Amino acid sequence: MRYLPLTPEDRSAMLNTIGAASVDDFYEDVPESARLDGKIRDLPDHQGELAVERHLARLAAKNTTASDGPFFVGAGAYKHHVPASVDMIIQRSEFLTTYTPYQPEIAQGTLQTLFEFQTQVAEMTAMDVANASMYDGSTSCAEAAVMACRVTRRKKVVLSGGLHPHYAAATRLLCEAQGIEVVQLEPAVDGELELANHVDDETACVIGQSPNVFGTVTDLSPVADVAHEKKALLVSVFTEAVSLGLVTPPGEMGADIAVGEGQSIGNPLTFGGPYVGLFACTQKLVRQMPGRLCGETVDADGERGFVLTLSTREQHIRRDKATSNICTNSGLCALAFTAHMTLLGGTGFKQLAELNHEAACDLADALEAIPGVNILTPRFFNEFAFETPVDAEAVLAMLDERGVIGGVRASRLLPDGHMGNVIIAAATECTTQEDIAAYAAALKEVI
Amino acid sequence: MRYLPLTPEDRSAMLNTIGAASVDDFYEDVPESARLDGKIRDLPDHQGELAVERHLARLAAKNTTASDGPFFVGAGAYKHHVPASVDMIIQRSEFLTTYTPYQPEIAQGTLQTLFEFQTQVAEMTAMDVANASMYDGSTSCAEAAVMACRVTRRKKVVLSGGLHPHYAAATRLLCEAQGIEVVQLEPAVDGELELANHVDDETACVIGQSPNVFGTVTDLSPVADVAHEKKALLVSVFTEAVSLGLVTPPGEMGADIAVGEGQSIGNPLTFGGPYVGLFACTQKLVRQMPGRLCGETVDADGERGFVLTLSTREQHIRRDKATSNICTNSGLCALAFTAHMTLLGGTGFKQLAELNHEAACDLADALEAIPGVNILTPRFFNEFAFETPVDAEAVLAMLDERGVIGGVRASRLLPDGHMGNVIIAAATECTTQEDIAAYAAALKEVI
Amino acid sequence: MGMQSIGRPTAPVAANASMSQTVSGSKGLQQREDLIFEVGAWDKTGVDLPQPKGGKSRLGGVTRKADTSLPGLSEPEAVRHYMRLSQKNYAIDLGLFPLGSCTMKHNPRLNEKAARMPGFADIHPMQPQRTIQGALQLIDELASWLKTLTGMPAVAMSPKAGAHGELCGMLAIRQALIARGESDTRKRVLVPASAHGTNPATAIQCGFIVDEIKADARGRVDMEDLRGKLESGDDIAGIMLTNPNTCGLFETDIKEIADLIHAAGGYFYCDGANFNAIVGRVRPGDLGVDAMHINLHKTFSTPHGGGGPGSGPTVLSEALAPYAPVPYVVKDEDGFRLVEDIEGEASEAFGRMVAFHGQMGMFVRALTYMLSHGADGLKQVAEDAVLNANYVQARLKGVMTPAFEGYCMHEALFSDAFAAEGIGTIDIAKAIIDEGYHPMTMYFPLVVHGAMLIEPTETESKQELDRFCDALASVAKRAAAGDEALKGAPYFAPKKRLDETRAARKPILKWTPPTPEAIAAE
Amino acid sequence: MGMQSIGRPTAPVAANASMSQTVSGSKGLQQREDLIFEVGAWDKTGVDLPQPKGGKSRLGGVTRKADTSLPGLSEPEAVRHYMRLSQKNYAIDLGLFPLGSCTMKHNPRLNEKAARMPGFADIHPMQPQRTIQGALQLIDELASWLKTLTGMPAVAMSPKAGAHGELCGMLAIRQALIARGESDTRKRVLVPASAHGTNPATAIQCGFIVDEIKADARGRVDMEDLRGKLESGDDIAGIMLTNPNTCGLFETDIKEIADLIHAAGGYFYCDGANFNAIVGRVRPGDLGVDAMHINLHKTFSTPHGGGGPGSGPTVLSEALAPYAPVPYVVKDEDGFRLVEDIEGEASEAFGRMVAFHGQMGMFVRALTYMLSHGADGLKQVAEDAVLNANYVQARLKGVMTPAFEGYCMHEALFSDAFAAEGIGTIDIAKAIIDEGYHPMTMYFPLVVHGAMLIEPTETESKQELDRFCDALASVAKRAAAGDEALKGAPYFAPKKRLDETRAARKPILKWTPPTPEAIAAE
Ligand SMILES: Cc1ncc(COP(=O)(O)O)c(C=O)c1O
Ligand SMILES: Cc1ncc(COP(=O)(O)O)c(C=O)c1O
Repeated sequence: MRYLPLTPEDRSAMLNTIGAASVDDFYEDVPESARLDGKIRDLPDHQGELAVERHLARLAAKNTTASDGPFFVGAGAYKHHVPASVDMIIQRSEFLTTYTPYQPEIAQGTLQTLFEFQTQVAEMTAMDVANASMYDGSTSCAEAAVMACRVTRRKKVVLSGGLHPHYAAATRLLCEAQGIEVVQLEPAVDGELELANHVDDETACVIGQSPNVFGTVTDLSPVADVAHEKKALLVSVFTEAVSLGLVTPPGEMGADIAVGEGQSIGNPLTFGGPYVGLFACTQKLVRQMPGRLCGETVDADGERGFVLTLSTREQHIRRDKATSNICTNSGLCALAFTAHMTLLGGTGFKQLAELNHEAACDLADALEAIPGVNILTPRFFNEFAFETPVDAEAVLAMLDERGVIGGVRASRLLPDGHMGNVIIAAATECTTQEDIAAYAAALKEVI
Repeated sequence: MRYLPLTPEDRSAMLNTIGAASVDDFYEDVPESARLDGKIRDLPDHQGELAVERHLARLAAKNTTASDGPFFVGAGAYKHHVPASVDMIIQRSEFLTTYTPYQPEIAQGTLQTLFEFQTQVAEMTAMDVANASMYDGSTSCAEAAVMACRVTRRKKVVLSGGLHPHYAAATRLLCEAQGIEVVQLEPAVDGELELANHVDDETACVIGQSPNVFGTVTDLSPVADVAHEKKALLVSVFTEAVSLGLVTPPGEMGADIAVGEGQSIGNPLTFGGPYVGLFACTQKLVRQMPGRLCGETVDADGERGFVLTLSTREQHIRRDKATSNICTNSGLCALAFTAHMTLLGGTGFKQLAELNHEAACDLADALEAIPGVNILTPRFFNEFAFETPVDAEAVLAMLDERGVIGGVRASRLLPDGHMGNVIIAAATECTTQEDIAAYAAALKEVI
Repeated sequence: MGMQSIGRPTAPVAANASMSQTVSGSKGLQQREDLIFEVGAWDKTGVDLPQPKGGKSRLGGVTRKADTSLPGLSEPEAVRHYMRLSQKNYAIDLGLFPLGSCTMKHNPRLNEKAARMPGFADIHPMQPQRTIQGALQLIDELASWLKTLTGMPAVAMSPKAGAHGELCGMLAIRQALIARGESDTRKRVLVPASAHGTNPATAIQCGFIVDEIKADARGRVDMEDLRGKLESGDDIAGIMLTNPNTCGLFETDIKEIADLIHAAGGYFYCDGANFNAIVGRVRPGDLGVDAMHINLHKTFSTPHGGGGPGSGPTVLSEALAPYAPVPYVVKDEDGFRLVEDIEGEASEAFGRMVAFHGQMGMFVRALTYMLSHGADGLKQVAEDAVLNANYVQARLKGVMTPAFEGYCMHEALFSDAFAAEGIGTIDIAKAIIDEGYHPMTMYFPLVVHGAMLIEPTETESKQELDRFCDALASVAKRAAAGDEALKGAPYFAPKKRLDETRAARKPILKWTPPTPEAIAAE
Repeated sequence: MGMQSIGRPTAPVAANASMSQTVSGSKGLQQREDLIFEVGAWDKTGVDLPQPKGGKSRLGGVTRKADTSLPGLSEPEAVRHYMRLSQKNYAIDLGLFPLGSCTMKHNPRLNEKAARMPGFADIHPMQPQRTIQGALQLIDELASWLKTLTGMPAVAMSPKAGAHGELCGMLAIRQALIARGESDTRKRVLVPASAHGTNPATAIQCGFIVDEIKADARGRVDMEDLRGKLESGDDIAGIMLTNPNTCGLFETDIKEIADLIHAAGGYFYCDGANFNAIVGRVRPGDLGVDAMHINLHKTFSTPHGGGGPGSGPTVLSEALAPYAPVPYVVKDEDGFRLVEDIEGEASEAFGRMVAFHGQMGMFVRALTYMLSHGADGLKQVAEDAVLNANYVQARLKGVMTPAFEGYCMHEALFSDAFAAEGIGTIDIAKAIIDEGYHPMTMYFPLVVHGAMLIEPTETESKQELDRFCDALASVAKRAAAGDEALKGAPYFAPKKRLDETRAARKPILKWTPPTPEAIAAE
């Protein structure tokens, strides 16, 4: 067993020291009836690296990767290039194989990078403070909703018709469990501002998204104004972090809480996880925030150092009074995010956003030129929805046969959204002109 | 330029400090006629990671890998499994991005691993001492020949008919440049002992190989005895380091110098390089050895430490009196070798050798069963030569069409060896029963 | 301070005497490194992106006013920045990491290699299911390993970490109660005082009320107290019990507890964080458990990465299986399929917890680990983990105070009773840092005074355990003797003891540019 | 020594006072680590191999008598062993590595990623050429980059490192002389005193005789001396000249030198180790060079790996091209082809230097680097490398003694003249270690007393250069002031100064099991 250092001699020597006859002694508290004789059945025995690697390679080979051909799937996760140095950094033993920095004197590496991460996220979202990450965008959204209820002592949240349906589902689930009323607006490509018409004195917060699930970008300022009038909060959501380089960020729209998915920066697609939830808010809400926070302090010599702070919000100290039950978050993904942002810098980040937007514009131009294609998204960053006369599922299947993975059908996200013919397509810096041409050619054939 | 930290402001500030108008000032010593105006023509400008990675991925995709299907090519380089942790270890910044350990106080990591490497190689070859590595097996062989001449003050070396032809070529080249006579025995599958009949009083050394290029294993003791009688040295060569787990090692055959290729342990095939040359000899020849040596010592506090030693043999101190001109060797490949050996341990190493031998035996059994196949190698480890009625080049091409890469034709290594129908095939722990069955089935079809 | 000797040559002097400072701030191989905001430059970047063609825009004016003012670094500087920072971290790869309850075992490198296969790392959660059959098969294989190892009929794969798995289990219980029409009456959840903070927090997140149960003198659930709380049990939703528990002990009466809870009409949530102690030897399904999360980063060796990501697949009993959240993978004639909507076969599902399908990257690592160990290896894992913990307990019980009698399971728990007046658990922990080790878990569980919870895991050798025990024993002796020097520890760490109170009093949570005054002051 | 305080509580005491030792031998994050022969176990292994079936053998009794008695480690222990050892190394990734003549620049991580693509890492040098067209194309592309950058018509790709490239070039010269029938008469090779040791060593390896030429006051070839040596030039085989030379200076008279050598019937071998200073700005082909090796691990960023592997492609002039060694790649209608035999098109080849086709792994990295920089970037590389070196020279010339007047190229050379009596270059070098930097190249080139050769390379930022210069300046001032503490340096490194004399006197070159006596003695 290559991962088990104890030799048979070690084991008996240790049993000797302990004064036990065999390891069975340690399991005496296990009820007789639950003691297994021998190994668990129906499972193979241990295998060497070569055999295991071959098995996994076979499984991997059954999947089509986002780099195998023209690829336009977005809807909450995006195909971006991750610099090789980012992956090298997160594989560094001292980052990869350590734990939550409970002992700051020997965790300054993790803590300083978290402090850098928090600063970057706050700046990107134009918010006052950001935490050290959540599981992902959808759970951040749910936590934002319940946080808003704690802050306002109200029990009603309103979700826009453009909020990613998975985010809406995760939010509804947590809210309902806590007896919070959830108002879900009708699915709408361009309906974020509708939120303004659904704020009342019971409303804890309204949750809007820009770019939304259909790719529509919206300045939520009008919503913020109405919400604030009613002493409700605006939670501003994004699923494409790269958009923050170009699109009006939550902070500039008066958002009280900004949540989003950070995968696009530094993290591969990996079939949906692990990703990194971004969570930022205004200064005055800090003590109601969920999740870990890293703060600056000094050591016994007066030298600057960093520690986890405001833990009185957290479960390990506050238990049933905690702001959330989150413990492990997305530390390593946050490191990938912050390392990639450090490589980009403000300049590179903006340029990356511009390239994404241009790719999407080129794609839109190419598809728009095809008779029968109707682009539904009025304003977008790197993703948009369009309609064809043919059922979207059929269209995507036919595109697939032609080697083009053309996007996501709206009906998969919104089964009852009456959007059977709608496809949501995304383009990024990885999208080439050839990819776009291939998409247009294939689509022309199938509709 | 992502690898260049200087900003335009930095550059002008620095020019200021220096008192130069522009960088052109620094190039004033360049003859007018050789100064280029602008960039070098006919080369593309810089590209981003994504573009470069795509270009290389396209090239890589044009190659068939040793893991894509049944693969039986050996003849000096072998397909073995490299544990994932070995590659992780050699990618560690402190090993990957450092230099030759000239400053031992901050290079103990490299030095201690070299000391461990030398000890392992000495033990595996059953020799007294080993150096810190050479370029590869073939250059080690050439260096051994000229070293033998230095030691014996003689100018004649004899090469067996089973010595890998590339090794023979590299050795001949260096010897002839130094006015050393090279006697090359006729190619022979089982002719290593012939060396005994070609030692005279002018002979500095005889060079035999086991397993030899045809896979034949031979106990060279009789050759050693004759050589020693004539005060000549025996240089014992191997190209498959894994064989040392099972086959009689140079030290047990009375070799004075043992040289070989270490690629099989810890290093991928990589189309022939970088590999790691192993070089070992008897205690009394140490001061005539080429290459770097790591030795134990103590520091100012009396604590054990390691340093490069006996440098008076080397070019940087001895210049034209040096034992060799080698400077950079194969440090990182040696680290991969020593890390893999550390994972294997004596037990695992022997077991690995047994698995290789068994795979080759199974292959031989399967091929032997095919009418027309004649196995030429009488005794082998994991590689053997066989003959068919058909031209080997044609056979390999037909096997290739059937998805089997069946080995190397002897005529590629020995154009005038009159071995047109001979194929040299190797099997390792990576060879599966399915691979062997596929080989047998395909071969049956084509001969 | 070598400087002092300038001008008047002195004889060589000892290290600490002659050199305590350097000009660079670095010391030998230990590099000083400031924040990127201090070392980076605003116009620098470590990427080469093509120039945007410009001209096109479909943003409709919804554009950012102020560009992000973030510094960048070239690749050489960025790599160096993070390498230097990494030097200030402890890690399993450097030594024993005995953080109790966290199961910091070796992270096999094959796991990392497998997770990076493009077939897993470069696939999108929403691509056509035809194109991800390998991914769905992997999830299905991992699911069946988990079901077999736990002896449970169903598993929810999407929870993102242990606490999220707790949420999953408790929401399933809530849904079952809704189905029974008792969700409004049954709100009380029993939680031992020794429980991990996430347990009560989770119960509250699901709208339940927490009722704390006592521990007995043996560190197990106080059955008297439990029976009492169950007397009027018609408001009982269930119990959240960790087993082996956070004292590192197996809950002797676990089956009776399960029976009592079920008799009272409640469900049994088992916190599976400590599954490593029994994997391959005991199946929670045989103990009456209704739901249990498994921390893949603990029992199944996925790296914790300094704070995550985790992954918390949650196994469910027959009673709760119907309420499992979407999405999940099913296999039928034409391959594997994702069930994503709450309808048909999934009509009773309690909902969707998260976008997409869970922590695929962790699934790959965990399955790689399971295949590597196999049934025989996993049993050995549990036995060696328990053996190592008992060895540590045996080696230290002479100089420290074991919290409870008898053998432990995967972790050894001590109280600070042995320490002299004025020396606390924290001083012992910080002193261990100087000896080259990460401290044990401090002050948890709460039921033991100055608790020190030591979990070596099975991936430690006897030599390493001995070295650790020798070091801790010597620190313990110093603590017993009241060595005040302990209060100054750590001495050899990158930083001296950090002021956490100050950090919390006036939180500085991000870097802000120095004010002109501050700059002037320098 | 906190121990002393046992029993009598004392007030907290300062670090160096109270703690100078630990029980474990580790200190904070710095882990103690012994040799595998001391920590490993003979029956341990970190691999799981299938059990051999046994029974079959075709070894004919040629079997090993004594099994290798080597210790093994489980993967967790092995990983930890090497991670701990790595902590004792300096590296570019940690800071400036100004080792003159070694061009320690940043190693881009994309290079590593590309080299690990299975299409490059998992292909065999002897597989059918149909199956390796991508590999041959890559070699061909790299070759044309090298030819274009150097302005030379041919390149031999197989040399394994710089010194091997020197061998290649000198063997080509030897072959040309053979073709001219003058190989027996022309044996003399001129080599400057400042040359790297590999130059004279290589000449000798090729059967030539070395004739040393002087350097002039400007650190260049002394033209008088050269002319003198060429007077009776009919025994001249050629000259080996490094340019820019090892003093970091461009050989002003290089074209005249080339002409003189050619006129004398000899060839011009140029050592290209310092190509980084001129890449993209000057083509050696325009200087009359006949052969030049290029260290891919210097100019083209392949990692040096603590001692290699290197790679030394060698460009050749029209005069030498026909003698290029096999194998080489040619392109014809049906793709790329390897020329492996000395016949036909290659009938004049001087032979084969090595098994297979050279350092493919390094080729992939170097081409990745070239494509990343492009023609514009490579020019910038040279200019920034030279700018950085001149900046260092300018910042330090006030406190140290520049070896020569005027600007330098890619490296700044100082003598030890500024140091006080009794303080040597080595003391300054070791003191720089304490400041967190790798020392410069010491005592090379030989033509300068106590030479300190500083090559920062282009991948250093101004901030890092300033930090380094501040540190070195302070050390230089201490050296000038005769600070004896310098002789004790390094103080903060993993080891104090090591006794190299002792190591050479009675060499211990491998670990041997302690003798019974030794064990008893413990
Ligand atoms: C006993 C126990 N329960 C639950 C958790 C929470 O798991 P996670 O951190 O993965 O959310 C932990 C982890 O620390 C734990 O130790
Ligand atoms: C000037 C010079 N020539 C030749 C060499 C030898 O190159 P390599 O070490 O790659 O053999 C070096 C490397 O140190 C060098 O600096």
